[in-house]
Amino acid sequence: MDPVVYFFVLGLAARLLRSDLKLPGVLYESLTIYLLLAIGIKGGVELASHPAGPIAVQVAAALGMGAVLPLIAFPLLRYAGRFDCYNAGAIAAHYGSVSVVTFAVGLAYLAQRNVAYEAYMPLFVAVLEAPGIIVGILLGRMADSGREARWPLLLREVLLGKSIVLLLGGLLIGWLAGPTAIAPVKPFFFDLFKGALCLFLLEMGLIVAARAGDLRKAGAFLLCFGILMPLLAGTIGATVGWLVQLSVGGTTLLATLAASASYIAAPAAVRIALPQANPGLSLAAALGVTFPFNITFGIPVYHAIARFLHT
Amino acid sequence: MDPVVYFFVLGLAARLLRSDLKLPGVLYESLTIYLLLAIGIKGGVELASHPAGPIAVQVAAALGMGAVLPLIAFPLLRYAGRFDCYNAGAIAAHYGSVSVVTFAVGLAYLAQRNVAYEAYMPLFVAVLEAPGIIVGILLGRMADSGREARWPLLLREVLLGKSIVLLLGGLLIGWLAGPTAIAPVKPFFFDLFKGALCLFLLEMGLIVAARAGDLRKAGAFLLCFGILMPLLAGTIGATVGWLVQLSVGGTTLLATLAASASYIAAPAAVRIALPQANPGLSLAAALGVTFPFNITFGIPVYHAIARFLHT
Amino acid sequence: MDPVVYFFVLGLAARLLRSDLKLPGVLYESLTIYLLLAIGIKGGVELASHPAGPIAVQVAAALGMGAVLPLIAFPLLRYAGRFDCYNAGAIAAHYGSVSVVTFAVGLAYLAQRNVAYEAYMPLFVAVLEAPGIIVGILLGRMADSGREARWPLLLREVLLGKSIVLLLGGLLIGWLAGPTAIAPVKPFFFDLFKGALCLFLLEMGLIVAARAGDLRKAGAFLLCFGILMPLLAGTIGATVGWLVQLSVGGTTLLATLAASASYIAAPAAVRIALPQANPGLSLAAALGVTFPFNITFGIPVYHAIARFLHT
Amino acid sequence: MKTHPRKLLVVIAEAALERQLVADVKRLGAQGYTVIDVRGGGARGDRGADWDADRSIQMEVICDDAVAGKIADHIHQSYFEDYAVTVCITEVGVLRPEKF
Amino acid sequence: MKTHPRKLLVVIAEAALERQLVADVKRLGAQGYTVIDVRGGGARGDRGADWDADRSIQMEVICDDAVAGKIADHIHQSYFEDYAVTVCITEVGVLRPEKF
Amino acid sequence: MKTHPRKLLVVIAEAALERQLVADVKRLGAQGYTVIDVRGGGARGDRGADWDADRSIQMEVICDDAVAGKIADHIHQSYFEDYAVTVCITEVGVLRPEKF
Ligand SMILES: Nc1ncnc2c1ncn2[C@@H]1O[C@H](COP(=O)(O)O)[C@@H](O)[C@H]1O
Ligand SMILES: Nc1ncnc2c1ncn2[C@@H]1O[C@H](COP(=O)(O)O)[C@@H](O)[C@H]1O
Ligand SMILES: Nc1ncnc2c1ncn2[C@@H]1O[C@H](COP(=O)(O)O)[C@@H](O)[C@H]1O
Ligand code: NA
Ligand code: NA
Ligand code: NA
Repeated sequence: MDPVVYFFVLGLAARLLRSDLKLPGVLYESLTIYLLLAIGIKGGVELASHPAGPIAVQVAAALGMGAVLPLIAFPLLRYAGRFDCYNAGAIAAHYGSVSVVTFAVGLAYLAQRNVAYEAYMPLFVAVLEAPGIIVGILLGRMADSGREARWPLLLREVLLGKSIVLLLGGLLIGWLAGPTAIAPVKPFFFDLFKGALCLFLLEMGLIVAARAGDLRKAGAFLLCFGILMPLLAGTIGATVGWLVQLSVGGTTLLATLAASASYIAAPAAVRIALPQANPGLSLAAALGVTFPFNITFGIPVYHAIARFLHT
Repeated sequence: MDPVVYFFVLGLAARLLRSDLKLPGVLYESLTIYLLLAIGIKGGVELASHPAGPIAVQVAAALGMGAVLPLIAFPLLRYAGRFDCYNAGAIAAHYGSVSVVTFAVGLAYLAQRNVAYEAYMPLFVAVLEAPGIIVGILLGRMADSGREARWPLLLREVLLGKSIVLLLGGLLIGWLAGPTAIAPVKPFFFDLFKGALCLFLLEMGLIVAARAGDLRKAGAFLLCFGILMPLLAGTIGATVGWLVQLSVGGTTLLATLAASASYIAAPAAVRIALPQANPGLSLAAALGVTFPFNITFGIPVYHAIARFLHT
Repeated sequence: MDPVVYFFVLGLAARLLRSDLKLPGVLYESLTIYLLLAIGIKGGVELASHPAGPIAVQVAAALGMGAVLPLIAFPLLRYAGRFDCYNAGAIAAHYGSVSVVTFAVGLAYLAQRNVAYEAYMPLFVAVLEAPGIIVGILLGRMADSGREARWPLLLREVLLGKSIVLLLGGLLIGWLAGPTAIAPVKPFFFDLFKGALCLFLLEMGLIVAARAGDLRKAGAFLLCFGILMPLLAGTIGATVGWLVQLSVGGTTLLATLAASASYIAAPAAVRIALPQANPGLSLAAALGVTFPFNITFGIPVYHAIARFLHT
Repeated sequence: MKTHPRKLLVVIAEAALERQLVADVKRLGAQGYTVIDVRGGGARGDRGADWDADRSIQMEVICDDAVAGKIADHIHQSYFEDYAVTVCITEVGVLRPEKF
Repeated sequence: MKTHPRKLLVVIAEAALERQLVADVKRLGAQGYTVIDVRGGGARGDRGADWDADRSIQMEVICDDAVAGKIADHIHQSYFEDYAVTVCITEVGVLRPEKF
Repeated sequence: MKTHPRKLLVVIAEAALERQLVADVKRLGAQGYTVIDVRGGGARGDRGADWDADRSIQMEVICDDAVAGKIADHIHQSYFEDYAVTVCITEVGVLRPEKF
């Protein structure tokens, strides 16, 4: 297991043992900003050296996949899980979108095994963030004809949320600057990346443990959903990646993205757009089940699927 | 254009598009402290290897220049701009002092072009911070015989403000420790410098965009002043640098300092010493016009002037 | 003197001159977390390559020493210093425990002189943190039969305080991951260490100067105690280190730990467990006298003692 | 020192509502507002401010009776059902009556 | 807008007491609480929040008279002697009386 | 629980005034004060606390009527004209009357 995961476990253990360990909220915010920018810049630098044509096809496929995933999750939640429209839509929105930190753990996983991947993969993080949220919210609001929708506000909230702005901004900066001009910021944005990720995962462990109560309330269905949905989505993601001719590494990362559930952008957008949904449910599943599952067992599984497809 | 400037533009764009991207205030404060210390230490390490005599002359010249700049800005503001005494003095104080971040962008600009400069230039940042503020405040208070002056308090505020303390402290530490003893802190204070500067400029972009309203209220005169004053001051700075026999790089940096307007030390001091002045005006000019102008067009111009003078 | 100490002096001077320099509280917290984790990880990586037997003996000896130190401090404070039971116990608890930053300055001191030491020394920091606090509190409560003790709560507070969790957690992670897997986080956790320590010491200087008032109230006895107690404890620590066959470097570090007084874990635990004690007294001695003494004069003295014992 | 009676309306709410609440109180006639980052707990569980979804704010608005009533009613209708929100109102005295 | 009278109990205390105070007010019948990080000064000197030992919090509890009395009495007995603690009580109006 | 009537004076002001305000209230007879970092908006525009010049604080002082009056008057004279400052006063009850 990659050592970054140990930090997650340390955070988990500390909180469950009721230690007073706490990371300042501002540190968490700062690390988020750093990780998003760093991932973006890294991807952007590489983007320049790739032909635009094939990438455009891949991006379009990813966009489609992002819009389809909540369409799969929603009926599962609504009919198998017996959630109301609001909660089914809210959870579907979380699973339709992506988790940047899961992606970062995936990067670390591949790096440690020397598996090559398309270096512009961060582009897909940015591309996959929004569609799932928007479709999930649409599904959740179908029943809700009473309230006015305020879509312009909502779209801005989603499309200009900090994750997309920092990822796309970083991509653009990396792309415009190119490898030579980016070199002086390498020690900051590249060399520190994995250490910062460790600190971030420590905090994630603390947060997940603090929400253990939600998990208990969430019930058995959500627990299963939190494991089966990423396996299903990961398989879909791997298949899409394979179809659009990503490498094994790239396919693994696209599968990881598909399998991951958002807990930065989605909760904020859903809270405003689907206030009737209980945020505890989405977060219990996304943070409490799927995130730990993905960073421990999920990523190796997606890697195996990717290798299987490419043989 | 140096990639650090892209980060400024990213911040600008994010806020103007009304993204919810926000850097925690504490991160801004921490980056300020880091940049000031790092600049100071870097300069201090080099100071040891230079003869004190010529530097003393250069410092004296810089001090004089710092005191003269507000004397030029004040009548322009008072008579051409028709500002009252308080506001003219306040704005003159901002332009008399210096902007550390503009200086840092200047350093990055020269480094990218492999232009050598006197490595002890940070000394001038520390030296130039206070005189302009003090003279500007004096000018602003001329009309104001009613209130008691509280100069001791004010001088402490200016001379022991955090920027001077950190810059001079860093210089002293670098000088005392020397290159060998400083080596173990190099990865922290030197290698991360440019990356931290990027993050800082991102925040500057956000702040400048947030104050765009002030800019509209400030009027056309202040807009022009915000561009012409740095060009004038930059020319003066370049001339002084050339007279005291700084290299082309050093001359460029002294011009950059002269042209830059303070937005850390000056606003705090002026707010206490000239409360009647509208802080929105000074900041609109210093932050909203002069800072972006300097980091994009100004620095190359001052570099060109410096080269011209040295041929 | 190691340059890290200059930063302490800078902080001291800035506050005594009443500069407005202030490090955000969150930066202080973040640096604490970083230093603890980094020290732990570094020690853990080395732990793997050492035989467990001798280390177990050394750890047991350290544990015993940690429990004995407050038993020496308490009667001194109670009878020579005429403090009441509560304050004597509280101060004894601070001196029985250890200061991580003093340890870090010791590491820097040895590194600069190329003195080798057992790389698993951080283990002793974790081991020595708790026993002194617990014994000190026990001593302070002897007279206090009225209040119920709430020991379970207190033990959790002490044993699961953030310093022990982060140190032990870091040790465990370093040990599990081993040198190869840790390599990618080296730039973050190892290379930045000394720079982060500088920033931390700057803040320590500011804090110590802010508490200068306490020092004046604390009186002459506490001033002497703050210098003589570390010398005594340092000698004991060096002797123990020599007996359990630590190297000269290791002996110096164990002496430094014995001589150091806690100001992170102890104040928090003592405030809850011995509320009748005046926290100003313990902190005046531990922070105001012993900390500055140790990082300037103490560590070289303990090094000299260690060398003397090993010849 | 002569003071004039006004209301101080205090709203404790999820941080996600900050933008909307600021817009609401301005629209309903408040001439100013103050916001504080807080943590807390209540009917909707503990909100420890550890991360985004758990952050809360406290908004304070000094205003006259009519505006206080309008804001309280609006919050009642718009947010009480779905969000972690608490409202209380105090009598305060102010120096510059025209300001509130 | 009809409001119901309740008490707002404000406790300013050393941050070290936060955990205990939260447990106390819950045990004594408060249905919610809000905590703010503050700095300040008083009889026990200036507490500038520069570092752990100097941090203070302000806890606000809206509750009925009986609970307010119990909490105030408990704080009086448990903390006034040894800790930097300040307590005050205000009359407030609330919209949902069953909540407090 | 017997309480004694006092005033709670609340001052919301630019952060640049913190040092002066602390000195002022001490000089005018307050035996303590509490300061909170806030953001807000009013007649002088929005102050989002994004950076130094935009930061605001809220100072709370519990004191008797006379001191409250003196502080309010002083702030009125010294700061109202040039600074973003808001003041309000509430009736509160305290447990230890000698403390305020
Ligand atoms: N009785 C109370 N006193 C003070 N603050 C409260 C109270 N009840 C709730 N709050 C605050 O309001 C927020 C939302 O309350 P609730 O909707 O009851 O969960 C909580 O997180 C607390 O910060
Ligand atoms: N008169 C007062 N007004 C407002 N806050 C106070 C007052 N007295 C004390 N405090 C707050 O309560 C804390 C503890 O007070 P003390 O026990 O008097 O030192 C102080 O640090 C202040 O934050
Ligand atoms: N009506 C109000 N209610 C609450 N806070 C206010 C009000 N008016 C002003 N403030 C606060 O006081 C600060 C200064 O107010 P002003 O001088 O009106 O700009 C603002 O930034 C707000 O934080
Ligand atoms: Na997904
Ligand atoms: Na200038
Ligand atoms: Na010790």
